[in-house]
Amino acid sequence: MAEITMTQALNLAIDEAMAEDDGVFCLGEDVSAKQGGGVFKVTAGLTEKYGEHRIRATPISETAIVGAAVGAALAGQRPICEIMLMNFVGVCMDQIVNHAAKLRFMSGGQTPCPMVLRTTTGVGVGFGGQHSDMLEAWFAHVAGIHVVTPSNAADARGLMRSAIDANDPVIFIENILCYGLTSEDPGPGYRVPLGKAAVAREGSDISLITYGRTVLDAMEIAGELDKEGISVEVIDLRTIAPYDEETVLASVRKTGRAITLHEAVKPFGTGAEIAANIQEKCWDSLKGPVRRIGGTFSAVPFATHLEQAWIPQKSDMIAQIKASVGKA
Amino acid sequence: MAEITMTQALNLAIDEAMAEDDGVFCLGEDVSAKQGGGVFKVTAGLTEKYGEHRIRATPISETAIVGAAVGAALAGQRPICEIMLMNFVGVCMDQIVNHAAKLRFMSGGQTPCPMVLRTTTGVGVGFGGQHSDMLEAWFAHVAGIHVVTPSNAADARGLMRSAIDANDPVIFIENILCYGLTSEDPGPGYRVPLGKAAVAREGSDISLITYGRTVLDAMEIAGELDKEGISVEVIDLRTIAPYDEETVLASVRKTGRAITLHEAVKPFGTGAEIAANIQEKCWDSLKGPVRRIGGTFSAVPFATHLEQAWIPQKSDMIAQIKASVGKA
Amino acid sequence: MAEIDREKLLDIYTRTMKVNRTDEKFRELLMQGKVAVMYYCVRGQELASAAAMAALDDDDYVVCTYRGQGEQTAKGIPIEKWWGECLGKETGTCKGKGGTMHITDPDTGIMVTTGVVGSGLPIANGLAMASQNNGDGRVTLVSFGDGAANIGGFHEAMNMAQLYKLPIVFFCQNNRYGEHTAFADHTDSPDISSRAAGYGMKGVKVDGNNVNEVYPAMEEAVEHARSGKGPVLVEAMCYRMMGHFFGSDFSYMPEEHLAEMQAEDPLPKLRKVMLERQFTEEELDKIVADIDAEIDGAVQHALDAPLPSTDEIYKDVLEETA
Amino acid sequence: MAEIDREKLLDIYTRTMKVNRTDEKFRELLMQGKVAVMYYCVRGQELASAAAMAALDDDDYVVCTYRGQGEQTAKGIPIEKWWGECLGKETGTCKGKGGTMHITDPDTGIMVTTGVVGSGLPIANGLAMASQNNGDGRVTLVSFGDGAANIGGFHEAMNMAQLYKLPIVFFCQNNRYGEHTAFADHTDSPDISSRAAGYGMKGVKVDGNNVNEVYPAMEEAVEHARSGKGPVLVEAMCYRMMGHFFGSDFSYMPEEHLAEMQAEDPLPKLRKVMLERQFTEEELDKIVADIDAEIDGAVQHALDAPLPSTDEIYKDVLEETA
Ligand SMILES: Cc1ncc(C[n+]2csc(CCOP(=O)(O)OP(=O)(O)O)c2C)c(N)n1
Ligand SMILES: Cc1ncc(C[n+]2csc(CCOP(=O)(O)OP(=O)(O)O)c2C)c(N)n1
Ligand SMILES: [Mg+2]
Ligand SMILES: [Mg+2]
Repeated sequence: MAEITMTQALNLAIDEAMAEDDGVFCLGEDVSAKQGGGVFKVTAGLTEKYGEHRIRATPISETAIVGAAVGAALAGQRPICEIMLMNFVGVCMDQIVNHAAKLRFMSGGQTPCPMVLRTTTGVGVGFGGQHSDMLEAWFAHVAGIHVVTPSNAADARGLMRSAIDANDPVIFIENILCYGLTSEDPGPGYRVPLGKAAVAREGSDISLITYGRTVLDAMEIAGELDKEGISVEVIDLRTIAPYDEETVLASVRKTGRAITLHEAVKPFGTGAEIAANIQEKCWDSLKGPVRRIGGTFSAVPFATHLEQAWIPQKSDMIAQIKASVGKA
Repeated sequence: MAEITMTQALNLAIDEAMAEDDGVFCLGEDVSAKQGGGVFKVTAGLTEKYGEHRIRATPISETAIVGAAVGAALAGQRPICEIMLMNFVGVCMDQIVNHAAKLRFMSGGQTPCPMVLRTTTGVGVGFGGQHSDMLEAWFAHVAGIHVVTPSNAADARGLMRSAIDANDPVIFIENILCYGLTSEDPGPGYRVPLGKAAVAREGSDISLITYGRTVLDAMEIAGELDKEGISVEVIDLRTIAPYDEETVLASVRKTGRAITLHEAVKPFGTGAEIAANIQEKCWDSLKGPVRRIGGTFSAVPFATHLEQAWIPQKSDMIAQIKASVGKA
Repeated sequence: MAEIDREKLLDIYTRTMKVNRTDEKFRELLMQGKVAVMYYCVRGQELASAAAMAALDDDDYVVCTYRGQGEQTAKGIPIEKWWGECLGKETGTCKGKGGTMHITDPDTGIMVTTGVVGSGLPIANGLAMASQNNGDGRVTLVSFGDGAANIGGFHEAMNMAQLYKLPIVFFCQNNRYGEHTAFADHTDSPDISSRAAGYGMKGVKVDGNNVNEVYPAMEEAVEHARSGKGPVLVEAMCYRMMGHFFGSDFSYMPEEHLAEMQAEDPLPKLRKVMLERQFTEEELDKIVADIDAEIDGAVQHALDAPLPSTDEIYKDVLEETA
Repeated sequence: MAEIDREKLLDIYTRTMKVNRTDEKFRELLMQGKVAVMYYCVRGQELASAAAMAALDDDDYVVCTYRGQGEQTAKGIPIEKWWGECLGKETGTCKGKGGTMHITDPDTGIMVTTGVVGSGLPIANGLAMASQNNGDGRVTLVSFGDGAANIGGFHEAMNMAQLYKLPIVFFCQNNRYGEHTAFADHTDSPDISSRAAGYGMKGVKVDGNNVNEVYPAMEEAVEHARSGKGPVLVEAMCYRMMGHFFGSDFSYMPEEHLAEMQAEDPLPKLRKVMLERQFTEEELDKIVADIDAEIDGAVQHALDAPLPSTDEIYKDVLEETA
């Protein structure tokens, strides 16, 4: 099979869903052919196939973008809206949290809201303090939505199809630094179910629970530590919330040790929930406390070496794993 | 000394600060005398004293309200802005998170942003799904801000003065159900430092860590459990973030057991951070896992008995404490 | 403008009185302490809502606010379910989970009732976008207040709707107050309708207390939207004759305002028009009596209805929990 | 309108060329791979920015965007510090922590440079509110693009500024594109300035490539704001003669647009005016040569400057960490 990039994977999944269901349509800034198919080209080529009504380039109006997706979803369509960079959810949280997430519940089940909100972010691009945050913890704290992020192209294809299928809102987070990653193309119709983690690498000494770009770091250090005789199990959550508790807890019950890892800042991050839950549910299996690794608790700085220092460091991951397994 | 309500406490603290410093001013919907001094009357009587420039009634424009506070703070004033109900931060998170919280850092320290954002919320008022959420976890996850909530009138007075004094943004959360609580008036100039928890009740068997309205529940059940021979230490965080780790950890090291409690929904709530941190830092002192109690993971329902069922139940608090101390 | 035909006029009258009698009943129940919930009175705005709903087709979409009783009942929501919802009962449109501020009834086109000021407009665009996408010929009407016109979502929604020529009517009920703040204290604009020009949109301002102004304007706006010519902003001038919500103080309203408001009460004005158009006192009273009887039955039904099961707090969160 | 006096004209010319030479230099460094950072070119908008800054007093406040080089250098930011910041050095205005999109220099009144579209307007209101509160006589100018005029914050800020009669100038540089989207594809409005009327605000539209139009308009707007008459929205029509940021594709721009844009280049037009007003080629060239020398020195200084200490990631988060 051919290799595809994550960008292609997302494009293929959307294309496929649009071909199968007339109700699927995209809207967001710069997404249509006239603008070159999106700043990251995820919607490239789709206007030509499906027309401007189904690939709607919007004004810079995030509240109107998400609101339109909500309304169209209530009317039975399956909108895929795009918030160009994740920090801009700051202007439209109301539509996502007070509306998209709650309308099923508040209507007593009458108005589900099947929509996908795609957004991009990532530290390490040089975009500075207002364009790099990972805010998944905000969404994870809200009932009524799924929060998803792929770490590879194949999962991107499969998760996107499942996100479009879902009858509830899905926040779909794409890491800018992952767009170029390639996988073997899993092919048409491929789906990765929401709420299912992947054991990206099996191991027996410690469970390293992560998602998105830091899965790459996790796999790399797991390989290195293997040579030193430390066997790291890497869990790629894929769905951050509601997450696959079963897989996570099973892994920790097996290894007896756990570390959470994400690019988002550590305090009050998603790792806190996972760590808190693990210690509560796996208390008797744990050989030591669950540790957490996250980004530095500050805005993302501009200067390249500061930005690089801000990100979770592989050296720190290694040190924490060693300390945890008692080989520090 | 006289008794004051929390509403009066807040009003006194603001009045005092405005009298001492011309740079302190208030802005928000319905806050001035012409509108009756705020829907909860916190700013009542201040327009008469300080004029309409210092008690500015605004349009329904939360982004403009917070933005104006940010700008005025950059120019050296000390604005106190009001977002009528906490859910409405959904329309203005950008100003709070991408600007207020970050401008000190992004300017290399040149532009601190001394402002207070007051907001109200609370479950149990019958306001339903879009007016009752506790969203403190969102703010706690953001570097560069303090998140504060008083559980009694005296603390309200002292925390508000400290919030106005602070040279960084403070999110000041008021629970609607607490406005009528009375304390002995701690008097003029009273301050409760930010970042300092209160040991609301000493105990030796378990630490119950909470803040805001649920401190009342905690005190009540601690009293009941005392009769059954279970000694509960109640910690009132007062500042939710960055919180007083020292006091919390010292308490848990003493009791060996901990439960977190808040009205906000449990998953990915502030209790997760506290629990994760406790198990990591007090591993050797812990006699069992840290438990967490929070609101039901759904929107807040309208019907009174559903709303009441949604809130953390005292019966559950008691059951969890008993299970934790092994007296279930 | 042509005269409103008699049948339509009677329809508007009936809807108006449905709104008014519902409002009166709700206030009565609250006064008597028989129910204790948030309720946003619509006294003074009955005609505007009713005329707007009378201009829509049955399957058109409506998005309204906490102060949406007028749109909801005038659009024809089943009133037993409406009262059930307001009283937090299992028989309510939303099983008691939404409540007075969040009535949803897709069968009658009441798609969203929102409590966040201005947030309905962007959502309404989405409903209209769906109609445009699948060519179903529906129009969406979104109702909101004068205060809501100052929030960002209003602006974004107006601009986007006009850009795409969505089949939508923006219906602003300018009742001169946003909560406790008078119009002149929340904007320096002369009115809301003139803002439409800034988007290249059609904007009209009408007396919402005069059926001969407000109904034809709504009919025309709906026709404009339905025919593909794009959105219209209609501003209906009216008064909020009570406090912001039931029981809330309105001592901040100046004397002159109260006097002006009384003089413009839409109900006596409408009755006058009806009599001029040869409807009899008896006919009109009979309509009200029938409405009252229906409401009384619905209220009793709602009072007698069971509470939703406590399990409902875990249901309808995600599809899996439906 | 009176002719711009010669001294002011020379001032505007000097500021314009400062902006232009900085832009050229930045692109040169990027092309040569000497630096690799995000940079939002201002080619085509130099005059508009320079004229706006020339209309302000030194201690007036400015809020600008990622495409703010024009305002920053024309307002007189120390260029060594400016280059230091853009290159992520310790000597930068923000110690390298803000970067190209987030230049702050309170000493020259550059209070905020924001990367979130439209978010500067509400903040600018706050600066103006502080000036109104303490009567310091300052005016705040906030610069933003045509695309930014569609976001909610624009609307809220405009309405609030007019309501309070804040001393602020809303300066829209309409360069016909918001990122990849052409003006006609993001709004159906004829222009941005006409939106001012909807707020009861004064709005003017000028040719941002014609010094004799843009400068007098800015001067008048600033005077209007300073005198307490309230805000003004000035829309300066101009072109973005490069891609959205350095290196980004602009193949989506139609041929005719590119041609139209070339014909309207503000620099030859300004030079023509200067020569008409009896400035000599030599004088004008000398100014540019001096600017180039100054820039070269500043760039070298920035290239040679030390990196900020890695500890900086922990500093300036809260006062305690300052
Ligand atoms: C975003 C937001 N801000 C504030 C509020 C609180 N609030 C509820 S109703 C209201 C007044 C709205 O006025 P208007 O739009 O004129 O509608 P009316 O109540 O007059 O029908 C306010 C400020 C809210 N619900 N949402
Ligand atoms: C709220 C928000 N949405 C989207 C973006 C991404 N973005 C950055 S610049 C830009 C275009 C802005 O256009 P305009 O306001 O005309 O300014 P110009 O770039 O032309 O100077 C967009 C969409 C952003 N930074 N902020
Ligand atoms: Mg109103
Ligand atoms: Mg532009």
